[in-house]
Amino acid sequence: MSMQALSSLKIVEWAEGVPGPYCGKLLADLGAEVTKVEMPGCGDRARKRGPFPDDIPHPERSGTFLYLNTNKLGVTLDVRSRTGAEVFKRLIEGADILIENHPPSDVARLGFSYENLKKVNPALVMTSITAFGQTGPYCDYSTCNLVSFHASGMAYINPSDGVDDIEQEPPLMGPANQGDLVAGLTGALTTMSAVFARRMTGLGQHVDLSQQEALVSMTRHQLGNYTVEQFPWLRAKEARRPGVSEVYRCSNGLVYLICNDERMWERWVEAMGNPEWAMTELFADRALRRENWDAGKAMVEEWTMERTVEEVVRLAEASRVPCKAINTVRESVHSELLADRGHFVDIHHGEAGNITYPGAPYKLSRTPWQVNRPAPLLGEHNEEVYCGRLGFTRQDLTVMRAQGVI
Amino acid sequence: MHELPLEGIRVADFCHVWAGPHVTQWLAVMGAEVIKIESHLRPDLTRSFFAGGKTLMPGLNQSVDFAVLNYSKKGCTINMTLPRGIELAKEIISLSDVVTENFGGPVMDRWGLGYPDLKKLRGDIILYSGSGFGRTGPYKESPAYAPIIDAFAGLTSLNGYSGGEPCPFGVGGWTDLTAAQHGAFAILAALHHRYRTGEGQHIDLSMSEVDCAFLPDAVMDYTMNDRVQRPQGNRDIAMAPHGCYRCQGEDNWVTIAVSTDEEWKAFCNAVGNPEWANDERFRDGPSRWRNQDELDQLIQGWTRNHTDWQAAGLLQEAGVMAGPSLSPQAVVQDRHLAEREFFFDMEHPEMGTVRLPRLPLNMNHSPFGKYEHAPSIGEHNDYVFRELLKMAEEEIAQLQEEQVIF
Amino acid sequence: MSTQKLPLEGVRVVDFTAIWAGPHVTQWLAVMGADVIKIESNIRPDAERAAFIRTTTEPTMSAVFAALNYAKKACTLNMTNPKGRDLAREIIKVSDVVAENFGGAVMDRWGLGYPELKRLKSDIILYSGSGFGRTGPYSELPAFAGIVEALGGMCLLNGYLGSEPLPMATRGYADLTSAQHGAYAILAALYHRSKTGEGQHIDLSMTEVVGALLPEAIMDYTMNDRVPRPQGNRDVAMAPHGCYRCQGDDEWVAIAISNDEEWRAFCNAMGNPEWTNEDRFRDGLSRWKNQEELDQLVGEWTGNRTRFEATDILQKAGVMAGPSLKVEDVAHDPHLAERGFFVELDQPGIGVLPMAGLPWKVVDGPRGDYEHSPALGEHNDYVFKELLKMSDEEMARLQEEEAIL
Amino acid sequence: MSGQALSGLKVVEWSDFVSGPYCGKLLADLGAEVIKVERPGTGDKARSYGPFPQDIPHPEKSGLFLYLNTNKLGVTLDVRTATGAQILSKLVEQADVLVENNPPREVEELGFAYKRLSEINPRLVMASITPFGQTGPYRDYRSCDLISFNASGLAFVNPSDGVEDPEGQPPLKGPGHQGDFVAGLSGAVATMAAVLTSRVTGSGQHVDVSEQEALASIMRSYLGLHAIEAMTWKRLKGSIPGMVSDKYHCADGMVYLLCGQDRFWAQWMKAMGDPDWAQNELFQDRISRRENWDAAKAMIEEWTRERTVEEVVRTADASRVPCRPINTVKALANSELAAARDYFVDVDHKEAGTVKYPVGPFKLSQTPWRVQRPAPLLGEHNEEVYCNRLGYTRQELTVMRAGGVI
Repeated sequence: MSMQALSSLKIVEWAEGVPGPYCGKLLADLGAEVTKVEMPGCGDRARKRGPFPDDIPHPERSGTFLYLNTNKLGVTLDVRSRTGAEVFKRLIEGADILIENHPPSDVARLGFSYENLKKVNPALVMTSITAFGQTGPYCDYSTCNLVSFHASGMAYINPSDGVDDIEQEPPLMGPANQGDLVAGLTGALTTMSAVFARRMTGLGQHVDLSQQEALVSMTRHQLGNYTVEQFPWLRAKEARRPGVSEVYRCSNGLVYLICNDERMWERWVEAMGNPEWAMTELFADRALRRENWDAGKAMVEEWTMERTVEEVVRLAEASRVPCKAINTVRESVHSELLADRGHFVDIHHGEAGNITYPGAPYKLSRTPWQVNRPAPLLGEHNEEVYCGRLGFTRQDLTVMRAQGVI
Repeated sequence: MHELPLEGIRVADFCHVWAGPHVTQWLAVMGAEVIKIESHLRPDLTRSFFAGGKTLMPGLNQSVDFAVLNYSKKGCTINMTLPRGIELAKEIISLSDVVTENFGGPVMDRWGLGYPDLKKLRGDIILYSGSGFGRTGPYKESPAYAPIIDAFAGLTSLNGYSGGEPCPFGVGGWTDLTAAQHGAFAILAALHHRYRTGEGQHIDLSMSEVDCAFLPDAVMDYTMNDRVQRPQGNRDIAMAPHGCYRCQGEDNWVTIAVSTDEEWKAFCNAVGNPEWANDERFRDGPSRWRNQDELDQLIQGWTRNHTDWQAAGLLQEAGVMAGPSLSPQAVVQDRHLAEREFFFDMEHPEMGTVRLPRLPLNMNHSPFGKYEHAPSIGEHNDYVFRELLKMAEEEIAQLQEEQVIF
Repeated sequence: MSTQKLPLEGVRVVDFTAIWAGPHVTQWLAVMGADVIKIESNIRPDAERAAFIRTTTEPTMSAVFAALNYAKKACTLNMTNPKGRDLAREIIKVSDVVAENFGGAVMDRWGLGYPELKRLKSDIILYSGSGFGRTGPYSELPAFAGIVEALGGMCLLNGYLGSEPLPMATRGYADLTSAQHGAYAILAALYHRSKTGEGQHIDLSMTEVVGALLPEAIMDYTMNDRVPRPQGNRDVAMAPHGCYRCQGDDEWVAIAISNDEEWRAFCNAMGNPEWTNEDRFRDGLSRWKNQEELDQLVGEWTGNRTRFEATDILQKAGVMAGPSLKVEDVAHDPHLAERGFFVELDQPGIGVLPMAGLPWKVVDGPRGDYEHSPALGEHNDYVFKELLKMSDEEMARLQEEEAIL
Repeated sequence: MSGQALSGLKVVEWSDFVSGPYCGKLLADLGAEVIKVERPGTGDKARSYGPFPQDIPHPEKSGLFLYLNTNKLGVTLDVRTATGAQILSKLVEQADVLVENNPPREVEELGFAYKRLSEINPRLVMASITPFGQTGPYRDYRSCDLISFNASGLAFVNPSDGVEDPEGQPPLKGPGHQGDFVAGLSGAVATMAAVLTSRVTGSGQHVDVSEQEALASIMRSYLGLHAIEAMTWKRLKGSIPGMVSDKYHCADGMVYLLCGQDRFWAQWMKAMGDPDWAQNELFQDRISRRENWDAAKAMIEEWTRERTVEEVVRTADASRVPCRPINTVKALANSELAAARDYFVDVDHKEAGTVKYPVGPFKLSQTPWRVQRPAPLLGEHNEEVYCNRLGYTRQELTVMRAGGVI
């Protein structure tokens, strides 16, 4: 196992669902030793969520869980029991980082506030990924991907297109777990910054990540335009998409095509064979085009409808106009591109068998992303961690198990 | 005052538009000295973006998009089309730790600034390359436009209302920003590795892979079960109710998610319809899930008579996940974000006082990081050429003459 | 009401069993309504009829016998006499189950092995209970509970921490647990017969029953090659988990705490004495590791209360606790009384006495057939006249020939 | 499958730990189809109790659980949820027998009182195995093996021998979980009786098994002696009538030998070579022998101490005096007896591997005891039972899993 970028970091992940675990995954996949603490019995709630092979639910076969927990050590621990709390503190003593995503009040009640934990380990970086952060009037609100996504303004401006009467439709949550994953990603980022700060001060920090903020900052462009230009973001279609980037129907599917600056427009018109309509005053410049775009789009689509997705994409790319087919996951998994990049990796898991997983979206030339172990079985590393590292005896182990502590 | 994590780290930043600048945005706020390299020949595209707000044609230094993506950076202008310009860039790079770029193709190679060349300039250099489809593979020359990538990678096919058409993601530049944060994280990991080993490396990030990383459940449902998922709107694979409901007022919405029978009972009591809990159709999770349409009807009947905040407050009181669906403008007014100082006023030489969102970076319960206004084009030429490269007045004048510094 | 029908009504059992392990099998069958015909003779009565502890005037009746043979019928057959064995065959022909627990292959020697029985009645069910099984090296050896408990490993597990092996004081523990396994196997065989018409031979080994009741120890050995030792009243995880002295003469209360919540409840119930806050008892693992001290302190608390006070206080607090009852306490336990566990039997020669019933209770269902235990040969008339339809002369002759004896 | 005594009998085991599961095991090992219902997550409590291979706790590797649950189908179900309750009802509807060992009050509160279940399925035999039964003042007492064993009088008269000062020692519970086993056993007998009845009458019954009674009935001879001879017992050494020490030390171990009774006494004295002391008046009949037993035992032990266990046993066997070595389970497992009787069978289990299990303690010539399948993994047969038998779809399975119902 070649040295990895984060090999020296020891992390305790007391988190479940998506945000915390994705944060932990990002660190683990680059070599950090992440010890995942799960509730005895049910474990991480992601274990309950599909997809499952053949749709037969099984705690060790949740696609979501398998993906989010690669490269981690897994232990079970009921931190609410007194023994559990003691064991937890011993884990913290030896850790560089604690990732947690529990309601601040719960954390405090259990005695794991940063103030307490830093007494145990002053160098500890504690990253708390919560719905609305550690402070503020909503800090104890409970949330899920849906609520956070909508609380960020993103659902409001989604979707951009493809709906006829947007105002009749409610604001729209992004697909899958976008909101949770962004929170986890931002958590990894802010965690690393605390790791650097610690290099200088030798002291840990409490990273307070609000999922709402993580998501809100994804709309920084809209926010800026509102705060600075008082440009109100309405859900009315016409009010929304500057430029003429659109979905176009082709004879056998949909493409997405962008031609929002002059040069692209010219190249695109040329690619379409300089149709007369395009030469008219209505489309002379960007501002005009936007005003008259309904007409414009109709014309373009008339043209694309006569052609296949492949043709349109080829023609567009030939004239350096950004354009791609609107793919399903299947096409993207089988795309020449991702195959060529070796993006998808097959991982063998004791319970789930061989499955193809998405890899990392980046390649580090010297310290590659790698899968050293699949997601842990529930409590798989209890013995390794509790006996091997914390020095408990196996008898302690059996007692703690029977007491439901692990 | 905290010491900033990346103090002492210098970044030579060739990034432009969205995906790149957001990477260095994070580095800058974390304290790195980010030197943005543009020129009047090739200013960052976002300098000419406009949202359709009050200033229709903003000057190069007045673009909001640029302002929210480039604060805390320094700007200098170098004409990279001239050999001498490339020389200057090399001099800056040899004084830097990280080089970042997100060109539509191997521009760096053409300039003789590929990773092998950079390594010669500085053995431990870290080069970050962000692109739509990766620096290797068949599309390595394709320009990166988020919506195109989303279409290609399958994100678009999953975004939308159930049964409806796929909707391009309304959050302009969504994938630019998620990719950027993955990029920033990878850079921090590489820096961590460099601190321990003195080794630099090349980071090659592909935005299309970022999409896959964010669609693991859909991807694995396909790789495990050969199933192609479709848009599910605001619905969840298990929770019901789980949706966004219309409230009093114009285009006001509240989201509600119920995950257990207990929460359901709490919900029914909170909305003053305890009898719903005994309704056969809704008595338990699966029944509710099966009868979501009727359920959503009923709930909307209730939300209709409340404002989004009333509804959210009422339900959160009862321990039910709920929150308003905020528009960007509502986000700006949100009292919670206000209390957490998520928006800050920044003096901008040409735009005056602008209120911008900061990054979701909080340490020990307070906002954290370096926040300075985005640089006007070439604003820090003096600093860069005189202080950093120790060039004499005449030399600088000479280079300006020759349009090398331009 | 149909549910009042006893499950084994119409099932006849020829019962050659004696002492404890056998009779307790047929006792279950009898109470469940089977017509159990106990076969003895004056030359070979059930040894327990003469159990040494006795105040009864009745020579062939003892408390122990009475506790193990109620609801059965008894007849006397001299099995050493060919005619006696023929009579047995006659009875078997009109029966469904034959039960025996001889120390060896006695039935075979009598020509009443399973093959012969099958010929007499093809769907017959033969139950053979023995200490070591009807096959294998010890098939001819006599067995007693203590012996099989020793052999089966129970002695070496029963006892206080580090103590010597302690045979289970409850004489016949292995007898009675084996008997119930036997009764169960017979019911299963009857069920099979009711579906297929097939009978069969049941060969039960008491030694194996002991093993069946010690799976943790056996699996620990087969998995870890470890030989577990006596653990006294301790549990592998609970602490406190023990039996504590109370006020009064040799009176005790058993207490078990399985988690922190119960511990808190326990401490509150005791009025939170100082020591309950000590670190060594702070959490489950610590408590388990410091059991000696813990037991000491708990004992001090129970010492000032009667076992019933202690039980009451703790159960009210939701803590597992109960008095350690003496035999006479059990006999007068209000709970057992209210549930009608004891049945009043009018035992000729002894009088009306409350006998321990069987732990077989059907809600709103039949109470079971509880009749007094039979005197030796009490039902000869029923068996020979009613069942075998013999004339008085015939019967007289057979008595003469000492076939009926 | 066919040819087993109880094949065709459908049993639902809603039981935890030892008593109910042993009852279920007795039925399953003879061919009944036993569907074991475990709570999702932790499952049966026995899974948390050892022994575990190498003492590493693992929910699928508990020796106690593996032994107690051979031949059963395993499903997970939270009967406290509305859906869970519905499903249990469905299972009961199709079953001949329900074996449960839950607190009576809980069973009623959950709506599973026999009254209600018999409306769903009039043929149902419901066996309730609880510490103190369904009625009486102690019915709601919380209990475990220790409590029940003590409540039955067994602990008080245990041990018989080997303790110097019994009064100084507390009453003693039996090894392992004797109380729970005896209760489960009594439950199996009573259950079969009810099954036979319902075959005739077509209607079921509620079997009420009290562990206290099951154990007290083991005390029947004591209770008889108390009732008839008004005997009471003290724990003073030798004060328990009928209790004499039959344990003898040999040169290399101990034997248990019975020679008190007349028929054995003569044989044994002969075997020892008719020692003079044996002629003594003190030992002429069993009554006097019993009074002077300590003396007798001392003399006999003098003889046995000079011989090995093996010699003593051989001598005893030769003279048909009951005698066996006092064995460890190890000695039992390795005994020629166990081998000759095939008392141990290798069972292969997916998680625990191949381990030796004790077989049923009786052999049925026509319908042998058999291991059709090892103990179920937690929820192993959810799909088989819920989809194939109850007709739920896999999607509903997924929803129920996510909802924590299964």
